[in-house]
This record gives sequence, structure tokens and C-alpha cells, in this order.
Amino acid sequence: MPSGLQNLDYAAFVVLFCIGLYMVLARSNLVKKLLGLNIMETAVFAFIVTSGMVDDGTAPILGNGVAGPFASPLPHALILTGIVVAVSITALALALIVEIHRQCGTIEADELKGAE
Amino acid sequence: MSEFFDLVMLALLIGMALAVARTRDLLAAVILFSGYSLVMCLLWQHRGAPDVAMTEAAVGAGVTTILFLLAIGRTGRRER
Amino acid sequence: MEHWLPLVAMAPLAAAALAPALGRGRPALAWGLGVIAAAWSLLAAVLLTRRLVLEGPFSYAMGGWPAPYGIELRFDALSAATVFVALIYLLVLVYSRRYAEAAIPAHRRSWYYSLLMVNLGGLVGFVCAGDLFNLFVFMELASVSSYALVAAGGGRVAALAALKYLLAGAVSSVLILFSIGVLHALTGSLNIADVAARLAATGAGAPAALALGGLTAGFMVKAALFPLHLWLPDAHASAPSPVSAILSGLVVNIGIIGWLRILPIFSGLETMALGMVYEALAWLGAVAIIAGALAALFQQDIKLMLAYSTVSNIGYIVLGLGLAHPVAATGATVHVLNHALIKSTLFLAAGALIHQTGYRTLHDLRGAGRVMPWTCLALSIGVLAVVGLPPTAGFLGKWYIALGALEAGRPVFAVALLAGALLIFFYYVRILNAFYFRAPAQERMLSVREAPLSMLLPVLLLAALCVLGGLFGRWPIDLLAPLVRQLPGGG
Amino acid sequence: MALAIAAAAVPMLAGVMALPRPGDPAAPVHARVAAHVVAHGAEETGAENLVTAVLLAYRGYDTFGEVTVMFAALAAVMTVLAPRPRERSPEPADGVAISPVVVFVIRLLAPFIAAFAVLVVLRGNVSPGGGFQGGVMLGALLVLLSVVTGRGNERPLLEPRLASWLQAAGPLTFTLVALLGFATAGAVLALPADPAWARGAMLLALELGIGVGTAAIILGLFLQMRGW
Repeated sequence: MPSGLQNLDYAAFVVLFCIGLYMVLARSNLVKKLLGLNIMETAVFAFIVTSGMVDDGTAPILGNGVAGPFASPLPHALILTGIVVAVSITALALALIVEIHRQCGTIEADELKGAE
Repeated sequence: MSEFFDLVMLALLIGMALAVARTRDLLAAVILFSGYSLVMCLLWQHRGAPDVAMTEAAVGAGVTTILFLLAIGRTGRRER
Repeated sequence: MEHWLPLVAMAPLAAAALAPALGRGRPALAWGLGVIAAAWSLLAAVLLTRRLVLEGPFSYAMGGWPAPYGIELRFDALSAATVFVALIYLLVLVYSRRYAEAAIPAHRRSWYYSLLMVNLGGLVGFVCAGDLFNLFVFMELASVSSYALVAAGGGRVAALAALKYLLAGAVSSVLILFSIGVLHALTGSLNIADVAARLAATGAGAPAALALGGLTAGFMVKAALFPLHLWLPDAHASAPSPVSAILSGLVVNIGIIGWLRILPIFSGLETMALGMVYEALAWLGAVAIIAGALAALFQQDIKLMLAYSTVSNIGYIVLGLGLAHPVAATGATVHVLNHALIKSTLFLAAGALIHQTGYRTLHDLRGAGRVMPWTCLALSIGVLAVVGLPPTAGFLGKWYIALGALEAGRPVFAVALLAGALLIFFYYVRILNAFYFRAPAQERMLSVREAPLSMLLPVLLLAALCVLGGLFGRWPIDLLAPLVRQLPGGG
Repeated sequence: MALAIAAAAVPMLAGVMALPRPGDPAAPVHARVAAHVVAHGAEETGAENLVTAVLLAYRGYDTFGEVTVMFAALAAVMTVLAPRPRERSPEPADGVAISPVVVFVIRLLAPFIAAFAVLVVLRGNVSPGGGFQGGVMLGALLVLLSVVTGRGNERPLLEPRLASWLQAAGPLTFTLVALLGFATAGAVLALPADPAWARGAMLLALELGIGVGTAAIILGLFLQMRGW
């Protein structure tokens, strides 16, 4: 594997990040924008979890007789926090979308532009 | 390092993300997104992160999908 | 004594959790809990700042774990901003009691106060964080509560403005988390001082430049720097007035203080990348000053005018930092604190006007000076301060930035600064002219009474602080100067 | 638009490709903090699951912030959507009736789901899982039961007064354990080393607090988003 391509996983996560960013910026439906935001967030979480892994490493849980290199527990703790923050933002955004639909009748950003 | 399993998972992830971006039907998009979360959970389980995989499955695929379905129920299924 | 440091942020967050449970039937109890928590944070902040002045910056290892393994809270000159945050929060809470009775439906009011407490805890925790990921968590706390507070008032535009604010804020948070992930992959630890040391030791390459770019872009979206400011005007204008004061005065500064907090990490970076970032910030800051001031000229709604003035003032601060000159950087950091005071005064006074008269445009608010003399006096002091006239707090920061621009040999930025000041002067003369020298356009204006005391006192106190901030400007400058000198570019 | 994003992707790719290879044991990620946690984590915090050790002990302050973020999400949704107590919208007529088979099956499964969720919460120290994962499962169970038994906002599964205390369980438990840690071990959020059982009890209290808090918050979010 030429050294240039060694971080293939990271490149895949950057591609996912860009797909998510494209959805947030280009799509006009607010729910679709939110899905794009979630894809961006999971892409960054995947990047951080992958940065913490080790070759044929096991989960960082010290059972009896469990040996071998352990994956680093620090990124896992970060991502647990990140996932909860992501779901909190999604819950609030969906509540706002329901409120926008109740106020303006539509959740398409193009049609909403005129509403302001 | 990227064995065959990881390559398949990464390809699947990118494919599902593109599918979510392209479908017009929001319900299909949300179902695809929960599938995307489950594939991500599998990837992390394989990379030695069971806690995070369990959280992603329960919180990412579970709660997020329920909230999205409720929101679509109250607003509208078609993306114009 | 230093055990107060973690409790400054934990007390408001615990109060936030208690507020809805205690205040189920009686929102006044939730409000009372909020005032107690804000008073406690102010008291603790003053004591901590006194210790900072006497013994210099100190830090606190959470849970007793030594620095790189556990979370370290850092209290230095930048964290002294906690005093401004807690003071403004206390005054805004006192102001918000009468305002919320009219603006927020009763069954949601205890949740509204709970969100205010979460916001206070998030801001205070953010300012005192010494750990990269802890910085991110408290930034999220302050951001999530801000998104919801914008929509708290209800109304057609509020929910849409809040969602646009949420999307911009969430994208910038993801970018910041990505950069923190890159720094963690490079150095293996999250403590800011430790990351800085290890990055200098191992020599930073492309990933460190990427992290610097990501963090700068992320924080500049949070600070609404010119090309990335589109979410701010609607959000700050459609929010309830006490929330607008907090957003424009305090929450916007998260971007600036966060950027200053992470800057020492990149001191080892080769000067080319750092130089490019400074140059970009200087030019964007200058353009922001002009654009913000111009946009404010064409606004009729008084709160939109103030929101665009925030974009312009953030331009001043970013220009000051972008010049990479100690005098300008000191001016910029002092302007962060003074702008918080000034913008809170303006938004609260404008909120009192809207609360009493129901009108928002300059045309309808004509003749307000005669019917609501005290509120308009406070607003006028705020106007003088935002224009930057000598006795008031606004003058100090702008004067130092202009001085720094000239000393750094960049006269074009000093010209941009003056042009911005002139533009701001024009649109504020329109406000004073409308209040004092024009006959009322709406007959209802004649029957309007002065704002209630619980709203008036905080506004007048803040206006007094604007003037005092100008007269006793030496203290914050002496406090901030040593810290600014250590900044890689600013030194 | 796609071009702009592709342009933004180039520096990201350049930076990311220059990072140390994921998985190589000599990478700095495993060097400093992770090595200490793997080597001393178990005896310093008393939790075999090192992720829980990092979450609740080493970086407990982060988790306190995070539990409060989840509470803030509920407060936010309530501020935006909570209907006036009197005029809750009546249940929509077109709601499809839930077939008795589904009701019976879910009632049958409920205790097992609850048992598994409680197991995940309680064994958070020694096996994968913990407060959040178990709390989400409990929350999902509460949602399932409130749908099946048709108890919307009028008579919710958790009585409102009790619900608002349970929702605050996360941050409040953390505050109490933090102050207890301050009293016994001299630093806020510290874990006392001397009575080994005290440390285990405090970790368990935190896990339970997070679990119960998360479950109540998820039920609250569901009821607000469903609207009736």
C-alpha cells in the first residue's frame, strides 16, 4: 500500500463530510439540510474514532485475561459526548422545523425566503 | 491496513450518504439515514469501540430516526 | 479558595436543572433561582479576579487528576471576562422579569429561565476552560441555549431565524470538533498548554495548518465575521430584547475569546501559515466595519440596526487582532469587554422602548425622548459609546486599534477604521434626531409612560458603566497587556 | 456550489493525508494520555471499562457538561413547542388503531427490555455500555409503552411533576457527587481513594443518574414532538 494512500479511511470521511456539507448548503428542504448536518457530524465522529484505533487492537475493557494492544479510550469518550450533543441539536432543529411549518406553512427554504 | 471489510463498509457509507442526498421522498431519506448510522455502528464495532458503537446504534439510529419520523409526520413527506 | 473556579460554572448549570422542577406552577421561583445563581457567579468571579490580580493566572485540576490526564481549568486575564458576563447576566435577568411576563407565555417561562441559566453556565465555563474538548462542550452548551432563546419569543420570523442560526452554528461546531480531532491525532493530548508544547516539539506540518484553518473558520462563523455573518441580523433582531442583549453582547464573543484561547497552540507554526491567517483577518475585519455600518444605515427597525452595528464592531475587534501588533491586539481585547457593556445597554434600552410603545421602526418611535426621558438618556449614552467618543468606553478600544494600525505601518486600516466610525456616527445621529428633535408620528406616543423601574434601573446602571468603563479604562488594559504580549503574532 | 465544496475539500484532504497512519501503535495518539489511562486507569478509578473511567472519572466535567446539553435540548424543545396546558390538540382521528397483537407482544417484551437496559446501566463499569446507552434504551421503552397504551400529553406515562424531577436527574446527580467528592477527596468531582466501595458507589450513582435522566428526557422529547 503506497504510503500516499495509507490514510484511505480519512479520505473517505472527508468525502462524507463534503456530501453532508453539500446537502446543508445546496438542498432547500430544511429536513434534508438537517440530514446533511447529521452526516457531517457522523463523518467527523468516524474520523476521531478511527484516529484512536490500533492494529489488531481490542476494546479498551480490561477483562480477566484480555491482553494485546488496546484502542485508545480517549477518542471514544469524546465521541460519546459528541453523539449526545449531535442528537440534542437535531431534536431542537426538528422542533424549530415543526414550528416553522406551523407559522409559515412550508419547510422549503426557497419559499421561506419570501416570507421574511 | 484497510482490509476488505473496511473497504466494503466505507463504500457502503458513501453510497448511502449519496442516496440520502438524492432521494426526493423524505421518509426514504430518513430510513436510509438510519441504515447509514447502523453501518457506521458496525464499522466502529470492528475498530475496537463497542461503547461508541452501542451509543451510535441506540442514539443515532434509534432516537434520531424516531424524531425525524415524528417531524415528517407533522410537516410533509415530499421534498419539492 | 481556588475551589470556587469549577463552582462558578457548575452553580448556574445546577440551577438550570432545578428551575423547571421547582418553578412548575410559579415561574417567579425559577426567576429567583436564576438571579441567585447569577449573583453567586458574579461574587465568585470578582473574588477569582482579585486573586488573579494579586497572584497572577492560576489553574485548577478537575477531580484532582494532574493536567494532561484530567481536565484543567485555566483562569487568566482572558477569563476575567467572567466578571462582565456575570454582571451583565444579573442585570439582564432583573430586566427580564417584567419583559418575560409580556413576551413569554406563562407555561414556558420556567423553561426560558432554565435556558438562560444554561447559557450563563456555558459562557462562564467556556471562558475558564483550559482543555480543548472542554472548550467545545461549553461552547455547545452556550450555543444550544442561544438557538432556542432566539425562538423563545415566538412570532413569524423567530423560528426561521433561529434555525438559520442553528445551521450556521452547528456547521462551525463540526468544523471546530474536526480540528480538535486533528490536533488530538497529532499530539495525543487535549490540554491546551500540553498540545502547544508537544506541537512545538514535534514540528507542525500540513495537519497543524489545517487545524489552524478549521478553528479560525469555525470561530469566525460563531463571531459572525463579515462574509459569515448572514445568520446574525435576523436572529438578534427577532429574539426577545434581553436575549438580544446577551447574544450581541456576550455570545458573539465566544468566537473571539475561543480564537485567542487556541492561538498559543500554533505559535510554533511556520510564520507563512500564521501570517496568511492574520492578513485575512485584518482585511475581513476592515471590510466588516464598512459593510456592517453601511447595512445599518438602510435599516428602519431599531433592533436590526443594532444587530448590524454588532457586525461592524466585531469587524473592529478582528481587525485589531489581525494587525498582529501588541497595541492593536490590546485594543481589540479591551473592545470585546467594552462592546459587551455598550451593546447590552443599547439592546435593553431599545427593548424597553419597544415594550412600552409597541413600535420598532425609527419613524414610529419619533418623539420618544419626551415621553420616556430616562430610557432615551441611557440609549443616547450607549449611542455616544458605540460611536466611540472620548469619555465613553467605546473610545478606548478603537483608539488603541487605530494607534496599532499606524504603528504597524498599515495606514489603510486606520482609514477604514475612521470611515467606519463616520458611518456609524451618521446612523446614530438619525436615532438621536428621531428621538429628540422630531414631532411624534404616532399619536399613541403621547400617552406612553416611562418604562417600569425593574427595567429602567439595569439600563441606567449599564449606561453608567459605559461611561465608567471609559474613565477607568486603565485597569482592563493593564490586566490584558501581559497576556496579549504572549500571543504569537501579537508579541 | 459543488465546486466551492470541492475546493474546500482539497486542504482538508491534504492535511488529513499527512496525519500519522491510523492503527500504527507508535502514533502519538496512544502515547501520552491513553498510555496512562490504559496502564493505571483500572486501579485509579475502579472501573475496568476504561471508556467509562475516562468519561466519569478523568473527564467527568465533560460528561457533566454533556448531560446538561441534553437537558438544555429538552428545555429548548419545551420553550419552542410546549402547548398551553388547557388547549392540548385532541388526538388526530386518522391515527391508525394499534392492533391488540402488537399491544400484547410489547407488553410481553417490556420487562425483558427493561431488564436489559438496567443491566447495561449497572454494568457500565465492567462491560461495554453505561449511563447513556442504558438510558436511551429505557427511554425507547417508555416511548414504546406510551404509544401502545395511547397515553399522550393529557395523562403521560410519567406524571408531569415527577417527570420534571427525573429529567433533572442527570445534572443534579453530578452536582451532588461533585460536592461529595469535594468533601471527601478535596477536589470537585474527585473520587475518594480510601474506602474502595465509596468510589464504586459514586460511579454507580452517576451511571444511574445519567440513565434515569436520559430516559426521562427522551420521553419528554417524544411527547413534545408528537404533539398530542
